[in-house]
Amino acid sequence: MPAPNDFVLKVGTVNGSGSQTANLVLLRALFRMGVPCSGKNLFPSNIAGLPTWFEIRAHPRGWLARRRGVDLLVAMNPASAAQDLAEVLPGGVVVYDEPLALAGRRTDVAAHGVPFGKLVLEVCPEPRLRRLVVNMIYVGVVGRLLGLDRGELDAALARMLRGKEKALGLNRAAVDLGWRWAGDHLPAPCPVAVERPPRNLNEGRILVDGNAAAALGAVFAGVSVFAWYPITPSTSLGDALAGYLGKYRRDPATGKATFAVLQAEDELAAVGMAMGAGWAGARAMTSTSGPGISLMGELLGFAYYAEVPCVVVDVQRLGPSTGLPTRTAQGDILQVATLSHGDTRHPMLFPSSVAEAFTMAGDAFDLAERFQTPVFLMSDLDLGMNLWPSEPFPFPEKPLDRGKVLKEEDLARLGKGGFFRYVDRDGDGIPYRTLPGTPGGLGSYFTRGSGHDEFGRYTEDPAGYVKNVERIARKWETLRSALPAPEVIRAGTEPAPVGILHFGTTRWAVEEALSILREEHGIAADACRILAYPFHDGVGEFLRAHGDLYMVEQNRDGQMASLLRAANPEPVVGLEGILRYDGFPPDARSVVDAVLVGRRSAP
Amino acid sequence: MPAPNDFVLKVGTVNGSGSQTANLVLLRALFRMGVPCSGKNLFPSNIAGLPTWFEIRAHPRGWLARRRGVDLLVAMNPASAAQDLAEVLPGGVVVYDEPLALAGRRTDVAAHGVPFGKLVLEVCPEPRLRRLVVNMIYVGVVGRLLGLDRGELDAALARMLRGKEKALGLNRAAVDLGWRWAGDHLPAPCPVAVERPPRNLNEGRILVDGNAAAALGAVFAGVSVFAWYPITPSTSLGDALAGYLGKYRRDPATGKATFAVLQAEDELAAVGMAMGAGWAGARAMTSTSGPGISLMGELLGFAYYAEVPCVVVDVQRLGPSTGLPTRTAQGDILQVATLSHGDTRHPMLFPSSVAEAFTMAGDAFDLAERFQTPVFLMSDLDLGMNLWPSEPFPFPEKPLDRGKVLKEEDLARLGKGGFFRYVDRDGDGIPYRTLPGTPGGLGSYFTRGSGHDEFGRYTEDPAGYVKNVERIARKWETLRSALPAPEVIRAGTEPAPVGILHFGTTRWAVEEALSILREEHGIAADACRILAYPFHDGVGEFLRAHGDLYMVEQNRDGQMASLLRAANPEPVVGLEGILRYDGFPPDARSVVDAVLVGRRSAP
Amino acid sequence: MTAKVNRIGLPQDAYKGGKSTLCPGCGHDAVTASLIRVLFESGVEPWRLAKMSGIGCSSKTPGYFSSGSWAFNACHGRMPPVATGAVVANRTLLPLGVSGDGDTASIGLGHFVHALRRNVPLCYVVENNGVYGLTKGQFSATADRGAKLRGGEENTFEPVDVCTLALELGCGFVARSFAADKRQLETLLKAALSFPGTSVLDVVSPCVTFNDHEGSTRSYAWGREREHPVVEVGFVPHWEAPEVEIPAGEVREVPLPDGSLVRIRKVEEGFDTADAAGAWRRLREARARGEFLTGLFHLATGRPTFVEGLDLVEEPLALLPEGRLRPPRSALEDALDGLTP
Amino acid sequence: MTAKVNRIGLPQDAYKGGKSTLCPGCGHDAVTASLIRVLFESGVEPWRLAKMSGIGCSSKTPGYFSSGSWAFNACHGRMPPVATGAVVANRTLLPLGVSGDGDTASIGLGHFVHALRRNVPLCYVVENNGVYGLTKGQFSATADRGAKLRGGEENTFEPVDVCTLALELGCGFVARSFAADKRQLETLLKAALSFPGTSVLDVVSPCVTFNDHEGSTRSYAWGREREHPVVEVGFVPHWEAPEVEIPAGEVREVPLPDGSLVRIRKVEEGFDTADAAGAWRRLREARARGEFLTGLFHLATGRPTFVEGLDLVEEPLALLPEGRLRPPRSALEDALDGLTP
Ligand SMILES: Cc1ncc(C[n+]2csc(CCOP(=O)(O)OP(=O)(O)O)c2C)c(N)n1
Ligand SMILES: Cc1ncc(C[n+]2csc(CCOP(=O)(O)OP(=O)(O)O)c2C)c(N)n1
Ligand code: SF4
Ligand code: SF4
Ligand SMILES: [Mg+2]
Ligand SMILES: [Mg+2]
Repeated sequence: MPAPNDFVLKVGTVNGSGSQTANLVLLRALFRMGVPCSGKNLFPSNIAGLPTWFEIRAHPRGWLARRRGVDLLVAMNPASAAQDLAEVLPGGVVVYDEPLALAGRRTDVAAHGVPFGKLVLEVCPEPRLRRLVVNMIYVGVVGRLLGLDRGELDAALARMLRGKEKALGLNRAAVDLGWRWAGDHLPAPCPVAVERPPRNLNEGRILVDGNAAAALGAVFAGVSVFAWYPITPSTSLGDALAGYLGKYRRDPATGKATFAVLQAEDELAAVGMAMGAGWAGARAMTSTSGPGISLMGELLGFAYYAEVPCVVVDVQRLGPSTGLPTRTAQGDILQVATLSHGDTRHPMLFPSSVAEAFTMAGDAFDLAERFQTPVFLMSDLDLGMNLWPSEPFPFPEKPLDRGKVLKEEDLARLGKGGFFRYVDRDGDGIPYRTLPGTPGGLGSYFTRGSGHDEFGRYTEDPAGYVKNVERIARKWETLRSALPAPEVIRAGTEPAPVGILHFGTTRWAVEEALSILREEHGIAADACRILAYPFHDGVGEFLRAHGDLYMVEQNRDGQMASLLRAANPEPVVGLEGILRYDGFPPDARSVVDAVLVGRRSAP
Repeated sequence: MPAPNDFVLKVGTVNGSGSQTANLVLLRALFRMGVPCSGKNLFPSNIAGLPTWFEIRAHPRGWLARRRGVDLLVAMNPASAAQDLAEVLPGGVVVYDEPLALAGRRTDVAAHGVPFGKLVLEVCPEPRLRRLVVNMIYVGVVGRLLGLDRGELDAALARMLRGKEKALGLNRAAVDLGWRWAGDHLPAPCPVAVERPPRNLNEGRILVDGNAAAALGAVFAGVSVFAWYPITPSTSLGDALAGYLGKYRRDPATGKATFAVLQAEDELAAVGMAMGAGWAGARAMTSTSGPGISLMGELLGFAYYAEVPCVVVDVQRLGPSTGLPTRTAQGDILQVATLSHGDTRHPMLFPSSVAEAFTMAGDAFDLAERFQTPVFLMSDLDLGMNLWPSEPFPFPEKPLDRGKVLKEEDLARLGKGGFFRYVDRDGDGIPYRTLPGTPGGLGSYFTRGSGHDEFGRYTEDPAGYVKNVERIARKWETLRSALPAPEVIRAGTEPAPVGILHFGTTRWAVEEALSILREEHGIAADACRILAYPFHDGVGEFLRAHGDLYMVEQNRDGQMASLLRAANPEPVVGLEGILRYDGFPPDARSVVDAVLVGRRSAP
Repeated sequence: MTAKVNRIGLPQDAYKGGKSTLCPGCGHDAVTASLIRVLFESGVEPWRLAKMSGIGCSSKTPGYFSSGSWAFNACHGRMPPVATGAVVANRTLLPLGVSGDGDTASIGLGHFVHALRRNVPLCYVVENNGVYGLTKGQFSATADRGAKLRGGEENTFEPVDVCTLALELGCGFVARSFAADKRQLETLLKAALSFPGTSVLDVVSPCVTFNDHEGSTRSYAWGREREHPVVEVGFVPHWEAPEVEIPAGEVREVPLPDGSLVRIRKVEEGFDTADAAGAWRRLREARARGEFLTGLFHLATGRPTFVEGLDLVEEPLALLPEGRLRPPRSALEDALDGLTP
Repeated sequence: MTAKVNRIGLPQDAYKGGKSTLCPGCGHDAVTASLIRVLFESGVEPWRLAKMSGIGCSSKTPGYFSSGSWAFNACHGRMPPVATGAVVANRTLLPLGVSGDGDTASIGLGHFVHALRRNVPLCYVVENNGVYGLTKGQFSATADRGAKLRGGEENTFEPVDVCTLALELGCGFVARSFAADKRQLETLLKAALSFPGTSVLDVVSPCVTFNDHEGSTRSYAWGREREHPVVEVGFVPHWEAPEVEIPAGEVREVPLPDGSLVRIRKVEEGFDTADAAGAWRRLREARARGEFLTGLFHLATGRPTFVEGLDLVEEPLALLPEGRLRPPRSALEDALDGLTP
């Protein structure tokens, strides 16, 4: 029997059956009670009819990783019921739609059939709506079983359906019916249970998905041109961005937009528009996922070489090619690092949390404009499309860094011949730029992807060409020093025997694994979270300080480890990959198991 | 004074002035005399008017690398004359167009002005042709100076203009005029001189560019669909291929084509057509250069994952983005290795010579069909567009390897349910395929870039998905073992203190450097030439056997070294990059100098 | 009782595929159902049919019919080049492209146009719902100006009109139909499959989930209310076709190279399927007025196909044996001789 | 003696650029020369002009005029989206796209079409020579059927016709000219630069190195022999324009939003620049007959531009200060409140 507030609740339904609202009501009610929790949507790549799942994990210590094994299952889908049942842990509880007849299929779980089909007739006269309303009945059943606070449940529902009074009434009745039915028919207490913690652990916190968080980050970083082409799982970033921009970025006086959202004809056009806008001086961004990244290669190589700022959000999904668009991965890292032919390199930021999605989206714009280069925010489906609790995002206090832009008066001061586009005046590899349209007749320059020298002139002269690409390499080093250091968690004052590297959303499994290793296995491990590429020196230090090293990542080919090996002129010794590439977010136990195996097989 | 037959002859002219034929006559005459030699064209990215150069290097030992410093300069272009003059070695000879007035500009060279403008009036009454005919006059002058055999000169000219009798007469007269003028006006003997070697070192050999060689290789490998979009420096591969196919691949009976050449609307279409053709069972190929590779990413990721065979020739050129289209580089390696998002990997072959361009083009088809994956032939501009001497290409004796294709009768034997597209029947990771159109109703399957299992069915099931991508990873290991071992040159029986790694056309500078290191510096060095990626175990062995390691490559970012570090779970210790990225082929002295610096700074 | 079989002895079930995973009621499923019947009735050999598609709900449908055929579900927008390569490699294949309006008119537009320009042998069906169904209902490039999304957003751009664009590119078979107009759709499909070059069939195929509301110009209701066939089309397969008669009066009879016959009867006075420019004008006027014309808009035979232009051997290139692919030793010798200075 | 200056006080030299590196006699150089004069005479502020191009000999030409303007020489075929982004970021820019037939009609076709569909403010000049000049003379997608390369190879495909395609996409300014017809070209360029949305000017611009021989349909000789202007166009800039008069008889006067005036006088009986469908039919017939029509084929104002449709603030987005880009703290609080369950 799990401890209170420590469980996984899984709902298995049919895609398109409208269960999302119901599941969110459960999650939000739990959240409102002050129980640390988060929710993951596991959905198919179709619009309606295939199995879909929602998982809520609660844990008193606020672990955010996915956890294997289900404590409380709500089984609504005949197509997945058998498989869903198999995932329930011994001692777990199952609530199922009566016709599924799951009772007795496993003796080690308590399975309760609910006559949803009959019940819904009681509350919902309109046949068209029944499919939806059924979901609210299981909310009531589960709420009662878990011991959710009825007031919080109602409040969560009311808040979700704010402004839709008719729907609210109907849904509330359904919840109530489920609640009552459970009270009448189900044994109490339930082994899976919620208790209101002495202190509301969610006080002041928010619940948000990473796509919305990144969108908000961009809005508060002043994004002014967003060009995109829809692709799962980045689409909801575009939607959220358009929504927030419409709300917060209209001129108060005129109601006119201080932004433009451009739906392009494809990803080549999307990034081309962002580049055109970045070149002209807008804070420009595009967002996409793997296939889009592959299509953007040529243009982003141009942006690297001609030094055009723009932000690219890659919400990564699983697999080569189309792969599984609704499954998560961290598999575009190698592709992005050297995206485009020739000697091209791109910086990446790896947000692990919705808060970092917000802040790093902002940082990405500052970096892009400061370093005049595309900057990639490497999110993933797990971060982007799932709901994560967070401290509220801090209002960005730092002014926008618009980089080295010469204005009309600067140009006048420098005089004729005082400005050349690619000269390294400051020794940091970063040249100055001007914006098209700057009057005065002094700032114009020619932007090209063909060979050019520091004056921006076309050249085939080896010396002029080489000087310029070497400056760009120098700029890369300046950039490296501007990127965040890794976040290192130390087990003690001395380096621990085990060192675990990770990045992005892999963080949550690793942090939980650290505590399991320590508490259950007495193994002290340090962790190093990579926040950005090119790698900060701190990453190399961590590598050198540890003998037994693991890199946890969500891809088959150990991409981050490859990049680390490739980047390090000093050899990387004994780096073992802990790889997950089935499309589901990693869990702590898998990390622990892999470390234990590694320890055993270590010489 | 250079030894006989050991010199660099450089001709500086204006692009579009028609000097190419003249330069080839010189090269071919030299070749016919039995002197080992090769020619490099250094040309601008425009059609007419910019400076262009032709370099002939002769060396008794047949060194093929570019060599710095010019022994005999022909200066025809005012725009580059000063720079050209500066490259002449002390003691060198200069032949210049009189108006350039180079005499006396350097006291350490012998400069001879030739009144080309006046001379051409004598032989060429037609003003329109004079610009062209002038070039043949310098052929005569240089021929006489160098001591070329007049008979061979005339024979080379005659062979080049075979069938164009009128042009031949005119050109022969021009050569003759230059020859006589030089006899009358220039001092003899010339310090830069040719001697007919006792044995014709070019007996039976050919002179060809790598693009034509690869095209021939493809023709004799049975290429049947070639789809392309023009791009320098791969265009001449398409032209050569179309020419050879038209000549050798028409049905003797009907005159109909056993091939198709498709000029696509862009590179995405070109590779898409090749993939469609490869899928349908043709031997399909595309060729391109960097920008095209970047555009092909998404589709080639599809081909990797859906296992569609095709051959991609990448004739590499310099720089990120458009860069310098007429300068050579080895800069697409990192991009190609993981081209496309997700866990995608591609095999590459690295031809160093025209002979390998021929054989590896053939191997590429066998590998593509055997392993059902895109295979990249990584050529470069230096190999593809310059003229290299070679032993004649061997007729391929090995039958074509069409891979695991089940025919109607195989399917009938296996029966219903006996064939599934992605099942690993043989344990080598390579599945069986069938060709669309196979009658009998048993072989059809669904080709998709979305998640699929071993049966070729769409799946979102983690286990089925993972099983399939792990099989593909296994196939990669089978592929590795089918790829050629590195070619190792050993200084002695024990590993030498220095180990030099290289690949592709870098070979020629390295092999020459080995002998300079040994003969001039007493340094024994071993060399390891990488022929393919994924790396053969032999590469790792070489790394382990040597402490002082160098990787010579033609890019800024040390791409092959990165790949090697990334690929090697064992650390790569002390690998120093010797990098050239100014667009000119590397020379042996630069390699030697870098090794000497490395030796000095080694601990 | 044995099932009814077709000309080549196959029952209709032989043309079925996997179970559809589209939304119940999706127009694309109706097109799939029609395809199954048409392939059956036309007696197409399943193994000759190459089902080509891109990405989208529409592009998934090749999974739902004729499972005895090979299928290539390519990248988004890239179906035309893949189909081109396939039919060049094996000219005996019968490529059927099924694509969506986003796949064809947004990301894939350039390839679509170039396939038309080349006249690639390809029956190209656009399941046109005016939105990106699979990515949840954004406007596609074929959305009409003034059309509204469920949330009320209005499209302010002119549509890419697949049919007038096909006319622009000289396509010889240009038609439009409606997923709910089974009879017309199936006749047009049969004719399109028999057409030797590129045939374009733009099918208004409502997306019940994202674009079937009021304000949509691709809903079932919109289509049912407004459908106006400009011609009535009949198709006589080659094994039933009579000797060709001279077209007379209201009926135009056009023989196709495979021996089948298309019979076109005017419904709208003055509409001439032989006159591309007339069709172009009429379709643009219709669009401006919010009319929904269907039928065969243009039919012109005689233009050589892309494959015909390649002067290939008769056998599929894909099946040529080594002896016909690798030239003899003497050829290499000849080539090498040419490379001897 | 001081040089003549234009309306904004600049001499013609201010509109020059670097030295051309094209082949002597290339049609593109003639277009460049015309552009220099037109920009000078129109009094364009160089810093407002954004020179946009792709890749090709034609796309290099922005290096050869108006060096006081910014230029973006994008990747092959990708100019339209880059120009779109730029003009959205700064709506006060005057984007002039210079592209080639390969850049526009082969690799860039999809973007070209979508720019037209959106009506992006962009003067789009296609320097059309029927070949890929820079890669040494392969046929491009605009090559006419039956045209021959120097080596005798014949093109077997229908061309992509930039003008009829622009009509198809609803473009309001569709014209064709000839690099050697300086007077017409310059008038059309002035009008095109004043047009508020996308204006398309297809200029037959011979490639003297690869496509100026007999058998070419883009040679100087071919053009000179056949050029047939269907209308005569006059342009009255806004600072000279009289009050608008009602079009009458043979002359159509069309005022542009900037106050300038386009005067169109029919040369060919019955040619109506207001009738897109008529122009489409006439151009197709002309193509079939090997005629070379030039002039302004279609002019229609009133369609809102892409930028107008975005409902932007008046100031360039690119120049908005931080205070207008970052919403206030209260906005974040509001957003966070929405995220509190
Ligand atoms: C390169 C790429 N970009 C974007 C996507 C995402 N995507 C999938 S389907 C689709 C649109 C499909 O629209 P349409 O062709 O109209 O098909 P429908 O679903 O409406 O039938 C998009 C944008 C993708 N799969 N690949
Ligand atoms: C992605 C890519 N593919 C191919 C090329 C090679 N390329 C350069 S210019 C050109 C064609 C240009 O033709 P066009 O636009 O007609 O210009 P022109 O030279 O005829 O003026 C091509 C194919 C390239 N630069 N980039
Ligand atoms: S989303 Fe629309 S197009 Fe896609 S399956 Fe559902 S109804 Fe059909
Ligand atoms: S190759 Fe042709 S298009 Fe290019 S510069 Fe020369 S003449 Fe002009
Ligand atoms: Mg659609
Ligand atoms: Mg051209």
